[in-house]
Amino acid sequence: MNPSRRKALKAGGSLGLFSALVAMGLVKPGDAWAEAWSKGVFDAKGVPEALAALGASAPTMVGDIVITAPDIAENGAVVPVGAVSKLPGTTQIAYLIEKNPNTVTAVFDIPAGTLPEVQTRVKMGQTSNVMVLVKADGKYFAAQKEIKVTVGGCGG
Amino acid sequence: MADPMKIRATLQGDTVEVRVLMAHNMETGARKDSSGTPIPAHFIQTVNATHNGKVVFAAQWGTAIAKNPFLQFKFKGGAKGDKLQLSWTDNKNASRTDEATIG
Amino acid sequence: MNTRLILAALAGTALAGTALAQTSPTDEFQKFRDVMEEDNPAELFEARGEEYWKTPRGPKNASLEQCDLGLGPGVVKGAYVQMPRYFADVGQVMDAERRVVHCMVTLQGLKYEDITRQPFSNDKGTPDHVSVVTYVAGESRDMKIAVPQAHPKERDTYRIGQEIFGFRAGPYDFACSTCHGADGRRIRMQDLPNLTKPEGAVKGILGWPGYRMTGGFMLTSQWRMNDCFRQQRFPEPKYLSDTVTAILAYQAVNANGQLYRGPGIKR
Amino acid sequence: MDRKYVSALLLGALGMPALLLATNAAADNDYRAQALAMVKRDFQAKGSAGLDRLEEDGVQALCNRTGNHPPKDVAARLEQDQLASVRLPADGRLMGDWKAGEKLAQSGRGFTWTDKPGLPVGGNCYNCHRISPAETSFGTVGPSLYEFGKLRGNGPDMQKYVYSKIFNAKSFNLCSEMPRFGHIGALKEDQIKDLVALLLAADSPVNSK
Repeated sequence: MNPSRRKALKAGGSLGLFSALVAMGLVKPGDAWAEAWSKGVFDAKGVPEALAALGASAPTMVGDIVITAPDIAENGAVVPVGAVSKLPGTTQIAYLIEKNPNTVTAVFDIPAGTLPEVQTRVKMGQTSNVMVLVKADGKYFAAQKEIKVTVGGCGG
Repeated sequence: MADPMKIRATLQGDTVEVRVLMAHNMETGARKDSSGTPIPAHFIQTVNATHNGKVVFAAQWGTAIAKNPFLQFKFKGGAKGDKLQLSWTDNKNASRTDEATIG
Repeated sequence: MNTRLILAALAGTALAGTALAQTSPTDEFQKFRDVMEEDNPAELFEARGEEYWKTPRGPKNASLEQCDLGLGPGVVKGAYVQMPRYFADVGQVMDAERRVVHCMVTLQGLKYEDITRQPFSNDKGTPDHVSVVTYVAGESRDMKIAVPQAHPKERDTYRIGQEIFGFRAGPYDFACSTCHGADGRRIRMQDLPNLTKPEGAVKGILGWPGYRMTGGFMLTSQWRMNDCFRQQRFPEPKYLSDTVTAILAYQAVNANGQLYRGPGIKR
Repeated sequence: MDRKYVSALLLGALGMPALLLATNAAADNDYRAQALAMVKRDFQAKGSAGLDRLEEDGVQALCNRTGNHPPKDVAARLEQDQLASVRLPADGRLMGDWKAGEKLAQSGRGFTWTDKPGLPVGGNCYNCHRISPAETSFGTVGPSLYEFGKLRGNGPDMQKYVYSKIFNAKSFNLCSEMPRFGHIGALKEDQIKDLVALLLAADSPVNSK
């Protein structure tokens, strides 16, 4: 992620909540990474631009990342996508949906003690490759899977 | 005010499995209402989970997380009866924090 | 950075995840629907409905906690799987949604016209009474369907519902039974449960109220009947009418003895 | 079934369902009468879907009263009536353009209260049938039509059969679940020709993989 942007965001609008969380003892002042939203990453269009925004221009494709998702999604509005990284030292998992208007869907931070696996549900406008990008030991790795989005219902 | 989250945190061996449902519209900003007026983007941007004052999970989301989001993750170091706090903040700077007990 | 190279690398990578070459698409849908049922956003609406149930509201500033869903005032647990049923106070058979609206009118003093002006959920949201129905349904989760047939009006309602189920009319000659009267039927990729048998009828029941993935809101059995008649090319059944109650009774009695696992999650 | 009932059914099937109601005696018929009265009370017109749609025509009335299994002799006579009403194209050509047919087969539009009246009505075919192999989202209410022409031929008789079946499916099976697309004016002559081509043309994807 882009450190300068993070810094800028931290100083910006979301500072209020951050202070509140600190006051509630939910977040320690040092946990800045938990706070910022990386606009540049989520604005990126297309996989190459998204990877660049994430600072992961040339990830190594590996089989040590398991994507759990349907081959055919019943409904593009709710597509369950899970990811498990078997790579030691995993600190971050990101979802990229190639054909969506904005490629990056989610970036998950995995602190020490948290398992490198996550599940969520995403929206897909059309059949697309879904890439799971993993940062492990400071290096980037990826796997991907095509998910088909069907036409359903009667059309009546 | 947004509805409470539904949080299930269960200890399985030495691992706490956390499953969360959040009530949020997750508007992409690309849709229009029935009169053709664009519906502004409204979506959760950050999610944080803390246990004993330590962040155990953090996420940044774009607009393509499904409406009424679901999230599942696992962490070690929790015990039965411990509290777990979940927070989200959206792009309109609204936020919500809920607490669950690990069972 | 050489994007072309990366893309070539991506294209050449073996796909992660399990291969499902031989399963049919509907099996695949069911597998992931099962996964989603475990964490169904309908629960968010159950929680909201419970709050509505317990909060004093309306001109009479009353909660719904004195509402009699058939098992006595305030008893919610298990009530949903025993409806539609005969209610002596109104001399009618009512389904759950009809009864909830009845309670909102009689106990809270809310106007029937106001509640029913927007009977169903849409992009703008899920109406309060729909959340209440979702709550009521959720309080019967994992219980057996046991719709009573003791009262003569309950038996009559079932038989009338059976007749309406098979009633073919309209430009396409469709009846409910055209789609839902036999096993193994599908419209496009949508499975059509056979509502004349227990295993099929319970599928119909546990679908609604259900969380509709398209739109992300709750839809009830009343809505399902309304939209079925639309697709049947019929005119519109009036909301909470005897006709809709009769078909719901037909379906529910056919499902007696089956386990209710709803509220559902639907495409 | 006694003759009197059958003749009453025939009269009804010819367009006088009211006469049928007069013959109701058994408990079943009481419930049917109650159901019909309830339906008339509980429906409202919406969009293009008027209350007139609740009036059964002869075929519907007969099928509704026999559990879709009318006596064979009665059914045969009425099927002939239905077949006689099929209007075959004056130019004698029954095969159109399978590409247009495929598009039409995909569309499920028409006649619901949310469909704008006057818009072209779809064939609704994939809702119930497997047709071209490329379309994997198909229904199973009706039989598979994949390789229909390959398996059944595409000579003049088969063309006439398929055209007539789409025009009025009740011509061959009185209580068929398939709508009478030509009979009710949902599909025009050219559209039915296109669907015939989709099922029968040698170069249609249905027959040439």
